[in-house]
Amino acid sequence: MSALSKSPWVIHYDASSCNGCDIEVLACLTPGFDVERLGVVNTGNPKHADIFLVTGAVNEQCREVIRTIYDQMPEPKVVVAVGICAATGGIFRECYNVAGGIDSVIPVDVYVPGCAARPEAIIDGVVQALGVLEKKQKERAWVRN
Amino acid sequence: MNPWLSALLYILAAPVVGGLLAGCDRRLSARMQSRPGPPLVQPFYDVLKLGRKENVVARRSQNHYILFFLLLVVFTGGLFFAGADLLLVIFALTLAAIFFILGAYKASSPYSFIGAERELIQMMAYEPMVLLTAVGMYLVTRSFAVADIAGHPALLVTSLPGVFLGFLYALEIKFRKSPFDLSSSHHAHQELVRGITTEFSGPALAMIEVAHWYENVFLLGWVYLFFAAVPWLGLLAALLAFVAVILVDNVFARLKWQTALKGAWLVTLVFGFGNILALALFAPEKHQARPAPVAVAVADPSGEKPAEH
Amino acid sequence: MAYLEMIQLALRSAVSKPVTSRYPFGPRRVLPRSRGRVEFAKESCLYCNVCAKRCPTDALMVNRKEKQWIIDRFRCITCGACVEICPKKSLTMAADHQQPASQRGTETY
Amino acid sequence: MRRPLGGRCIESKGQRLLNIILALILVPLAAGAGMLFFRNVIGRRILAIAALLAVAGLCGALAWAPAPNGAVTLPASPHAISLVLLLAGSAISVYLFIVGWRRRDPLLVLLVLAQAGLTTWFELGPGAHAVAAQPLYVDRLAVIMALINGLVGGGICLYALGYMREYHETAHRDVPDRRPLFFALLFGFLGAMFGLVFANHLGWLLFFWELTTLCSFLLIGYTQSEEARRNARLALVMNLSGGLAFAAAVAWLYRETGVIELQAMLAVTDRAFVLLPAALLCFAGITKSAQLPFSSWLLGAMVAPTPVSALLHSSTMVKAGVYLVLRMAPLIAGTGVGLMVALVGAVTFVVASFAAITRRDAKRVLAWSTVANLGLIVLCGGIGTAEAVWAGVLLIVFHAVAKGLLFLCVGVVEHKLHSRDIEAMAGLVQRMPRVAVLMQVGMAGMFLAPFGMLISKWAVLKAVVDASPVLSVFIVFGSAATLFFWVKWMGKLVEVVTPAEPVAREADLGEAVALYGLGLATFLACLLFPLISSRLIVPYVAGVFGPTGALMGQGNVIIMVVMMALVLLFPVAFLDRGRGVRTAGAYLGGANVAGSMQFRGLAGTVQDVAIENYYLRGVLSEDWLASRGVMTATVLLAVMFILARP
Amino acid sequence: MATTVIPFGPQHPVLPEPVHLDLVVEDERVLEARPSIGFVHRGLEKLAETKDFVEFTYVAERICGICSFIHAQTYCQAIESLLHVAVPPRAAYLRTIWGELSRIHSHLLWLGLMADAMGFESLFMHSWRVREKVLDLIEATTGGRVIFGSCKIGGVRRDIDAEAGASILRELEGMEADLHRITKVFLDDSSVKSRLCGVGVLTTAQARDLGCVGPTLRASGVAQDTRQEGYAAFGDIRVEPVTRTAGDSYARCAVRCEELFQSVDIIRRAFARLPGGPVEVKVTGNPSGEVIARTEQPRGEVIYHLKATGTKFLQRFRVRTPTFANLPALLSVLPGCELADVPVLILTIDPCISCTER
Repeated sequence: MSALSKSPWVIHYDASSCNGCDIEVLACLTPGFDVERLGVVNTGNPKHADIFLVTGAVNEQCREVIRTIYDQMPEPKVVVAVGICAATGGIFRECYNVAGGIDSVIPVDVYVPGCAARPEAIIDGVVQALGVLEKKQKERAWVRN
Repeated sequence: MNPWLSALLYILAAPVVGGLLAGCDRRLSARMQSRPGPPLVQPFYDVLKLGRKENVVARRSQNHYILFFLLLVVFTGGLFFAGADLLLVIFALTLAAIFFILGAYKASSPYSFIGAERELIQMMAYEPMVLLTAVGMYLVTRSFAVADIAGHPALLVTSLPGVFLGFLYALEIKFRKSPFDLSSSHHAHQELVRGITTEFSGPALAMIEVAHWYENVFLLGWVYLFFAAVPWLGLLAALLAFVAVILVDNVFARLKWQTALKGAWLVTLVFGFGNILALALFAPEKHQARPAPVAVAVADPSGEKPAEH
Repeated sequence: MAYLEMIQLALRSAVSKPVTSRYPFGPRRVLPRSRGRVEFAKESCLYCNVCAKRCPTDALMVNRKEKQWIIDRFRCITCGACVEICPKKSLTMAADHQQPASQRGTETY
Repeated sequence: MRRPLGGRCIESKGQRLLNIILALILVPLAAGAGMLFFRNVIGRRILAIAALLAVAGLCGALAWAPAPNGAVTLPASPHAISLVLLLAGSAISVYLFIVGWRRRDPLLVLLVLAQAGLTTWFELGPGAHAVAAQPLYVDRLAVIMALINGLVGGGICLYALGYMREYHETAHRDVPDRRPLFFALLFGFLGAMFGLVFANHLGWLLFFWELTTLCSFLLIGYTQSEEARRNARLALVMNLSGGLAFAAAVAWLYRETGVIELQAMLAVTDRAFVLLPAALLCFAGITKSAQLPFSSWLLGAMVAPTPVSALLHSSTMVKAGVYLVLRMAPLIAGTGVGLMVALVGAVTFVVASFAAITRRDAKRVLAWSTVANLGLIVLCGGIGTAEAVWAGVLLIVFHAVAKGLLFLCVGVVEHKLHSRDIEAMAGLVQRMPRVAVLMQVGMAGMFLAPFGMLISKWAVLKAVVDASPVLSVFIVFGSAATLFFWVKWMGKLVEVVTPAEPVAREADLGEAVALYGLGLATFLACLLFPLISSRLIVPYVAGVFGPTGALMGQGNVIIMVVMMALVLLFPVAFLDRGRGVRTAGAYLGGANVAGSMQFRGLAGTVQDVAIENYYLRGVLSEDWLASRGVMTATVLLAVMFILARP
Repeated sequence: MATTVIPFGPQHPVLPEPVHLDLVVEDERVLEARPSIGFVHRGLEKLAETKDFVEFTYVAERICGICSFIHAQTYCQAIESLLHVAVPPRAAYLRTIWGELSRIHSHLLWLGLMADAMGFESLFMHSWRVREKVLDLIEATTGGRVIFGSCKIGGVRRDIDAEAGASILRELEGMEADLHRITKVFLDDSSVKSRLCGVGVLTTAQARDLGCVGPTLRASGVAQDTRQEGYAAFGDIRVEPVTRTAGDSYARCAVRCEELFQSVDIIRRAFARLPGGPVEVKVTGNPSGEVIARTEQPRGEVIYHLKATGTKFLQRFRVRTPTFANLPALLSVLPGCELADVPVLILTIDPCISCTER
């Protein structure tokens, strides 16, 4: 375990979620669950973030936004798709303006199920993301050498 | 203590102390919000992590400014702990802050820009009080040298209570704490995103963080100066000031820049200037050390070397 | 003083125990009615397909021939419609949540 | 030290000094007169460069002249020269009278008549037999002023050669080309300034004083536009009222004490006799150095071509004002008059610093900043302790260099970007990299540690706290404001929101020499600060106040040098050209249009990010500040005269 | 003339949901705010045409995750009136109770976000700490924290037994003390007041003309609350609208603070009069005809318009959400405010973009 996995800073973006997962992501930060115990800080700024928490399915308008945020995050970075909409489009899958899950735009590392995803599930997702983060950092170091 | 030695000690120990203070801050804040908060050493994790991250910038040269910000903050603190002139310490700190601000300007993003402007407003808000603090200390000790001030036999705070209060106010601004976290906030939800630090990532952000640690230790050192005559009291006061800053951080909404600016000036005028006025009025013998200007007749119009005539 | 209330609140919180749940370092607090995940009991299932028909997100698939009950956990909204409709009570709603995964796919029972 | 040859040695030294001084006064005046006869550019150029080289050489000679201190004996009879000057002065009065008459300007006419009447009465009456044994006098303050005038002023004249050419040939075709007159006035100004600093005979000093007033009037009105004429008239009226006070001071002083020499005035032991003339001279100094309530003339003077502004602000005109106030320092120190003068300076410093925040016109910001810094110098003069005077002289030196540089930079930028709006200077590091760097050097020189002005500010603060700590509150607030407007300007230069092509040719040779020269001087002034202080300023202060202790500790000087070294390392950081970083667009809420500073806004349209500095509207307003400042300063001046009553 | 133009959103930490504003500011004064929307539009109204009207209850519930229950309730009410079904009284009461619980959770959520918009992090934390208690009550009775999944056409899917009811009342007792403490900070703290008082004033006339609804309208002095229409159990439990007259952000905050206690009171009264009997009726057939259903969401009045032709698919499904009604008010108060007020003002109308864009 390096410092990397002890200080996961997250950024949250609502692709086109119903708010359910968003407020649960926020709830994770609050006294009930306090993910800051794990070192999580909600930065709200892609340039500081390590973990990209995306909720909701991708619609046509937010496609580019997600891409931009992802590009602006410094390596190593992990994408966590929170909720079933972010995974597959969920209940909105058949809507005309929904393009599908987040993985149709950027690579997703962890999928968190649930509608809405429970805070505990989101915490599990973040913990799982830490492992991915470590792995990516090692790969990065290896590529550099 | 040997000035070089204490400066060196500061340079080595300040990051550790500052980091731990930052950790205490986060833990204590969390407890005030009835949650456990991160581990005490969390700030070190953060900085170590940032150091290993990719360096994403908006403009290539923006990070140079940050490097100099860090260097100058370290230099400032070193000067302070070496016992140098307090005014020069303030000027050096100002120079450091200006590098930080210029870095944010350089990044040319609207959010870092507004952060930079607000940082400037904050500087304008606290600078008078900080300078007046130095002036007040000079009036009592007749020296701007930190070494002399620290060696002053009496408790400074007894003659400078107003200045001390004003300085605490400035401290709140310098620590970038609510209600004055205008330019960049520790808290996530801010209209400026991360304000002045928005465009700095990875190692540059780590440098900013470490610079803040250095700065905080230096500022608490200044609080100590007010009580330097009784060292344990000084340490206690510094600690209490730190706790007070955190408490205030947690019980105030962020002010608007107009309110912050006017408030800071009002405090400076009432507490800082009031104290200095009182000192000047009621203890005139203390600072009339210098005799009235030398009698005019002494001035010899024929020059400095009358012997040669 | 108008600031006292908040100072009180902050200080009182600082000296009392945090309300935070221990999760993930401790067990999760579970409420009995929580809709966490759908569980399937193979023994009693008739493979009648009613659940799949009822599912609003088409997360369920029943293969009568192969005697397979397939669920896509990343489509399931845990509404419990399938649990309510199941004639043999083969489906139950467990309170614990479904774990995240790095791959999405279906689970076949 | 009584060597047999000592006397002769001093004699020859004195002779050489005299020659240098006379040459310094006469060469620019002659060159100025010559300019009127050169119609073609090349000739003018050759004459100007020759004159400037001569002035520079003379300045060097003056700087290296041993012991430049003491009175200088004139070859000709001072009487004859006095008569010549009197006639010339009368000619000025007649000219101004005609101007006033033709413009139907009663106030102007009245001022001219009052002064002429006063002078005539004095010259025919009590002053008819005034004899000055030492009409010229050199001490280190005079040397410093002369060096500033010669080097900074000379640099500006050099710059003006190229600048005015572009001014008339491309930038301002509508303005009638009267360059011969322009350069004549420019050089005349230099000469007048030299005369002013070396004059000991107050009548002579007054003549040169009025000569600078005349030159500035003509230069400000150079473009002959309605605005220029109006502002020139304003400058004239204000400076004439100062001149009137000056003349009154001379008359009063002579009538009461029989003294007509500056040095003798300083030596008068009974202050009661000299306090009123000193107050009058301070008043004159305050008008000339554009302190409140007279700041408006200097702000109005911005209509003139930039070299004029630079000259007025950095080395001549306004510096004459503070020079006189500093000269008066020993007389007014510790008196109510001194306190009032100090307060006028302090109030001006604060008001001008805050007013500068509200403006976006680069020249106006510079003008306010000049007013503010002169306020600090006046404050020093008013306090009048050895320490304060030391700080004041330091301020004069550093301000002259840095402000000269800044004006010249703004001038160049104005020609290339056709705007002197600070907002238009965004991304200047990309468009005019050299000028941008020089401009930043100038700004750093104005307010940043470890550059000169900050050394001075340190000194001022210490001096003020030692003398009257209550006044320090003005300095701390003013400094904070100074910080704000300089940094936001500096920030504007470095930010690059919309990348732009560099300008083809930033400056022509003359301009470049002046720019680089002043840029170098800004650094040198800081690096050589210990030398300047110990060789020139400290001896002067010691000469006036008697020996003083160390004014700045050795330790602090070392700290400054280390800090300077750190700052000088900064450009080195740029050598790595930002390796090891990845550029990604700025944070625009995720709405970026790939790879640019544009974003997708209203209804999907592509929009540009724009950034404009803060001007603290709603908290500060220039008009409010200025009007309150004028009121306060007027009251303070009134109190000053009441206190000066014998 | 250069002024500062800032893109505010779609990703922005003070915006839990993506909207975008081009903010034209001078110093920090906002001269112009140009919105752009559509980041959460999914196309739910169209989906109704291809999705079984019974299953669509789940979709209606997910129009918005915050006011999910009342969306489901409104949808069910609309379908029930098309089918001429009367829900059993116990179901009507249970709907009322859950509706008010969801109002408490929504208002607490809003208070927290509001505190955060003012840079008052610890108040945010404390608001959400209390909110967790409400969520626990909700989860204990419905099984979900934010998506209740308890409303169905013809009644509700779950009952609250007497024991659970008693524990809810007990919990509410303790929570009320907490609510008092927190709302007191919102209403009395000087630093909060300095951020809210006089910011974003909407006069009564403006609020009416712009068609505001909910707390936004009531804070401008209009006593209008859809619960007065008497849907669900509100025929028995009368509701007096909470109003304020100042029309500024502080008034909107005060209205919501008081509504918290009003909701607690409604829940108590509902439990006191909770009738027995079944919680659902059997529903058969397909809806036909056209109907309008209105309820009071935490954010204000929501209007459902349904058209059906007797098939299992609706022909037309249309929602007028409260946020949609309140957006014009937001856009009218933004120009002239300070940049620091922008998050506060955005939040004072309690926007739910997900509802609005569907």
